[in-house]
Amino acid sequence: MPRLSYRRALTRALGDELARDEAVFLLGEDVQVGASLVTTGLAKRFGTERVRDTPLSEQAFTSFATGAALAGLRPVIEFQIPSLLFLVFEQIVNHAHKFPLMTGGQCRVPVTYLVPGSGSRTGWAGQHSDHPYSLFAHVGVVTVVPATPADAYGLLVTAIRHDDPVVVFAPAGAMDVRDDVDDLVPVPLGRGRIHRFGDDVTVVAIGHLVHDAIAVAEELADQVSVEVFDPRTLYPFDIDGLTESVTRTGRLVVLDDGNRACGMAAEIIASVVERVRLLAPPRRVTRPDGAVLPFAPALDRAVQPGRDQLATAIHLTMKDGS
Amino acid sequence: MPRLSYRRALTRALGDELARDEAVFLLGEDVQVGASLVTTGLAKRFGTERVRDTPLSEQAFTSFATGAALAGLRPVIEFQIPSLLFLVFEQIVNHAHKFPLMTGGQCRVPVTYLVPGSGSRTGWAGQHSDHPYSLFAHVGVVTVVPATPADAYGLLVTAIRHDDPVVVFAPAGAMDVRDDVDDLVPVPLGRGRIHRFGDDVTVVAIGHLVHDAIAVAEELADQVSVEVFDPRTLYPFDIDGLTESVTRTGRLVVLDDGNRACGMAAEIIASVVERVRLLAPPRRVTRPDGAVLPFAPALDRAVQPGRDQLATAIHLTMKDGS
Amino acid sequence: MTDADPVRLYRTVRLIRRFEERAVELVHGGQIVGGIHPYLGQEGIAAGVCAALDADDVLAGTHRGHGHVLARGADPARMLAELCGRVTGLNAGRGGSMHAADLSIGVLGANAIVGASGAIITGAVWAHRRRGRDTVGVSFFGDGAVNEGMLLEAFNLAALWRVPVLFVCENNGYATTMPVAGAVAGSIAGRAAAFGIPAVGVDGQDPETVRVAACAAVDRMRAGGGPELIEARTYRFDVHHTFEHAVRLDDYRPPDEVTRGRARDPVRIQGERLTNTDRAAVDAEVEATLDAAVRFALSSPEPDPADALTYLYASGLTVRTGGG
Amino acid sequence: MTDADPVRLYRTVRLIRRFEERAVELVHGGQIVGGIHPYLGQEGIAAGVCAALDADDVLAGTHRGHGHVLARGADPARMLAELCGRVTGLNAGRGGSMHAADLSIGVLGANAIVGASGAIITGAVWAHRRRGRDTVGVSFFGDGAVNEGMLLEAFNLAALWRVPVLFVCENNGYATTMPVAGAVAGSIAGRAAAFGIPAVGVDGQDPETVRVAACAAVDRMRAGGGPELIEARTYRFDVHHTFEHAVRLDDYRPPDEVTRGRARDPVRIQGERLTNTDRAAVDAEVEATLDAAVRFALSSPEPDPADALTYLYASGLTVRTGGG
Ligand SMILES: Cc1ncc(C[n+]2csc(CCOP(=O)(O)OP(=O)(O)O)c2C)c(N)n1
Ligand SMILES: Cc1ncc(C[n+]2csc(CCOP(=O)(O)OP(=O)(O)O)c2C)c(N)n1
Ligand SMILES: [Mg+2]
Ligand SMILES: [Mg+2]
Repeated sequence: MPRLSYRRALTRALGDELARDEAVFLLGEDVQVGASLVTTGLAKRFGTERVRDTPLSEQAFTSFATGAALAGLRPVIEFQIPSLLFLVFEQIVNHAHKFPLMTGGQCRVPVTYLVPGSGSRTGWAGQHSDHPYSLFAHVGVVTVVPATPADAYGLLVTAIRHDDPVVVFAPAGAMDVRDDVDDLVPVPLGRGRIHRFGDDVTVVAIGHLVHDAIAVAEELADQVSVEVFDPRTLYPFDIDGLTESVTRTGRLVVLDDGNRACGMAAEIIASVVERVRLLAPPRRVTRPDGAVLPFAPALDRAVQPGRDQLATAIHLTMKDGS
Repeated sequence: MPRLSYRRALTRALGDELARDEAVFLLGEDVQVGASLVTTGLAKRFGTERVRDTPLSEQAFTSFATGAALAGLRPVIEFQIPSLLFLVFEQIVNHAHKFPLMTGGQCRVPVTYLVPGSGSRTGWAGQHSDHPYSLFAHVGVVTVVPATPADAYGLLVTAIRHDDPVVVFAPAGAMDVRDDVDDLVPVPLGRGRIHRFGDDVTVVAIGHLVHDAIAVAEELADQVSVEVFDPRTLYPFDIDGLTESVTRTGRLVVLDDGNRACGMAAEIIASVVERVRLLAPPRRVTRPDGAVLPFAPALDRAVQPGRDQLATAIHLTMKDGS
Repeated sequence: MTDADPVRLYRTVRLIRRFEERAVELVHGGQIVGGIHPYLGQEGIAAGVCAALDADDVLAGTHRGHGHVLARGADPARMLAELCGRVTGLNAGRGGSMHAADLSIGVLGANAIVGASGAIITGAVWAHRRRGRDTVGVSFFGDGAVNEGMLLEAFNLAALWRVPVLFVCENNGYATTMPVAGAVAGSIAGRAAAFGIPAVGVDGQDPETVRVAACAAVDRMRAGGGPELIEARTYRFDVHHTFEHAVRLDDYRPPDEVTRGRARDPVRIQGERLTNTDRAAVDAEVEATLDAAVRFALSSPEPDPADALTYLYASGLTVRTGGG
Repeated sequence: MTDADPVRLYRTVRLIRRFEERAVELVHGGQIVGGIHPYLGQEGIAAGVCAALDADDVLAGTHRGHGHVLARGADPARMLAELCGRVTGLNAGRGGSMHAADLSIGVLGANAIVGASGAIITGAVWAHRRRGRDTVGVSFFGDGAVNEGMLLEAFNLAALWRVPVLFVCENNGYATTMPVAGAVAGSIAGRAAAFGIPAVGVDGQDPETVRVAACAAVDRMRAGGGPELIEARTYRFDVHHTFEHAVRLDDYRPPDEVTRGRARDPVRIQGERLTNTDRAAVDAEVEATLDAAVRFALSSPEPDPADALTYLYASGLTVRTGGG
């Protein structure tokens, strides 16, 4: 049973799909040398026609991918910084996403947008530390945030094979996670995963925070039985899976590295309370409203949701209910 | 007591602020002739230096405004289409919004982004019919969606005087609303308004939908007593005002012209259930997940939240609770 | 280089002209909701350029996009049905005037975002060629679009990667109410030169002139050349958008300029190359086509609101609707 | 035109050189978190250009931005404190390497988004002039940035509205690992020409040459001219970013090219214009300044996590934190 890092799982997924399907190609900045350490070796293996370095023209190469997809290919774009998605928001949301409906079903736009190192990389400051997955859930672009190496592999493979645009966020905080992985298989979109069963409270955690949630659950194990639910795909969201869990536990805490207002935590809470009568008010642990990550490491950490906050939220939720 | 249209209220607000403060200036596409019918007459009154027509370079002129604001001016930008905000998302979110924190408080960026005719204009199809206010609430840019002529005036004035960036959405569905307006005064940000008091259920409605909510409330008046709460500002949100209302009524329905996932309705529901124990599950009436407005008028309407849906939601909420 | 075919070229400009005139009537009549950006006066460009294309080629248009779609050979009846929002429309009524598309003939669509389609067509052409076809592409855009960074980035990508895209700038002197001189520092040809893209200026009011220039460019591209740019000088005979028929904006175009502009009429210019008989025959044929198109469009069913989101996801993903 | 002052110019390049070398040490020592993009080798450009500026002028830099901030006269101690994330830093520890700013001396800031600052500085200069000042601005950017549409749009706006911005392209041959020839179709000067902006190429390794070119451009702008562009050919002596010290990327720059590039050293070139005594005096002064700067930075307090969002809104708006 080989030990695989999250980062290498992404590399493997790209390599496997490039090998499996001639229609797949990769483009982005410095992907040939592999500056992100994700695309390492792919140019050598598949050639520079299929692993294409781009100029710093994010808008053009994002729409170039849309065009190539309209013509039958399956482009994968790597973005070096999460906030580059802001720069190409128009190209993804207003074009790639809208083409199928606007053309009355004449086309599909199977593009994968891969963001290795999303969220804080510590010390990369205000413009390099965003975690804007909720924005894509809102506009309705399929949004994936894998937490483990196996899911990173399986979801990236599925994203590439999917017939609509998919954004894959690979959180900086998860990139070095290593795991024993038996077999690498595609993971379906829109299906969550329970990492740890529990009876008292369901903690929904996203991306790298899944590992924090598991750690906190273990720490609190003698006081409270915490179930850890990892949605894996944020849009479409596995509300059925979560409903099942929350119906059992009756309590909900969401741990989300996005900004608070209109974020995934809000969506998850709203979707649950529409369906399930909880024993206690749900709670969310998130970045603050409107967060901009300050540079100094202690401040950078202070703005991100932490384990202490989660433990507190779990305790308060347990108190509230009783 | 003069009768004023919403559109003219915006014109008045721009004119008054241009007259009051030399630092205010206006820029955008075709603002001199007033193609949006909002900036009509302002170029004649204030000159083409202060009412500036721009080339089709949205990214540059949005950042131009940021620079001018850093240098002490108060730019107002008019955007012809709501989705142009996608094109300048980077410039607003990654720059204008982040400058104060990133510089450690060395500056302020008082820019107003005005979008007359946001949402569906019926027949303008997929790329011209978005209502992306929730995106700005998520990233933490002050977001205003006035429903009435008086609020359109008062909130636009306040936005222009505000020391941080503000996006003002003026929904197409509200532009022709006319009202008797006594005096035109600034309206504070972050303060909601109850348009109609009621005992049984609080309906939060946004922008033009406030008028639909009032109409439905009147229609149902003999069956259920509906309170209509208009947040006016979406970010920061008047959660205290809403909590007071919902605490009285015990029931909550949100009417929101944004997409469902991670939208304002989700945020409002999450914020309320964190604080208030409701008598019945809250409900939201929104655009669908990932909505793209189809061209054909009947489809365009079908995708927007409607009065019937609201009435149904109110009825269901009343049933649930009892 | 394709041979001149004056009758065919006339048929195309005449078809677009009359299509647009009928469409404007349908706007006024309320059958087309949301209005249109009429292509009136610019017909020679779409007609001339599309006459240079082969079956495998692709194009992408603009908000003022009817001419491009029709010139490429889309069915006028289904096109008109689209403008009227009918299920029989090219886009099943989902796109309307600004998104009319017919991928079966390489029309990736009109596009409501100025400057957006240049990069899309570049990617499409590159992909078709990778898949072994001899495709070239055309990207139409207005004079206003050359100020959009995204289009300039597309110039760079196409030039760098030698993707054979013919960039056609329809310079009608204005972006809505903004004159070119107020918006374009330098020149439109200079924008191409910045990326090493060869550019020529042509009289866009003469369909044959446009055709000859387009054929020459397409021949060079087909022989392995990179992208080229044609700046076609033209004039829009009517409003920017039909809302101006209802709400008159300040005179942003001097009346004598309008008179002069309208004097150089591509339909007349091309028509004069035909015998009276031939011209009359084409006119009658076009009229019959459009009569049938209007009948087809107006008698076609409107889509069912229950299907509003049918095409939202190509993958078939179904979503929560907005209801309570 | 400001007179030559070889000692001052040398002091500036030497200060930047040694600042960067010390900063790299602090990165390796863990006192600077997140790494930096060293300006090593490019010092002559910031020094030469800033020597042409007056007190009222403004500039905006890049991700490789230390040189611009220092050349403009920011306090090296507060600059270093910023890189170390201390409250005494220029940005109170909130910005770090990629956002270091000092608005009190017209430094709008380094900028982590390539191509973003051109339009910002254009707006700032325009605004200052509207308010009666004689301000000119400088926008620094790399060769990679000329492929960003947003920068090209800024060229257009500055040229159209005749805003006196000196666009300074630091062409160090690469954008991260991408060579210029692989990314720039046409030429960098051609990008300026496209907008009618005059452009000159200079040897960026000679600080005095840069200074002379910048002074000439600033004089013309001050006399009422519009924007200009200087392409300064240079070479980055070290890595793109210090993460390359830890993780070696494939040799994307041929070793002999690196040797040749490093041979033309702006610090040496300018130093040779001084007497040995003068040079030694400056070197000692710079060393003392930097010793003090390092002490200041490392002895300064770190910000209190409770203040993490203190400067989030200039209006003082307070927000919900993320807690449960
Ligand atoms: C990116 C973008 N900005 C603004 C608009 C609004 N708009 C639609 S058409 C138009 C003018 C376009 O001018 P031009 O490119 O010259 O084409 P023309 O209308 O003259 O055919 C404008 C400003 C838009 N649709 N997209
Ligand atoms: C818009 C944008 N795209 C990509 C990046 C990631 N990135 C940072 S620096 C850089 C290369 C910049 O090259 P160049 O402009 O030549 O400046 P240099 O680093 O050579 O000084 C890249 C790709 C970024 N910060 N911003
Ligand atoms: Mg035009
Ligand atoms: Mg470079």
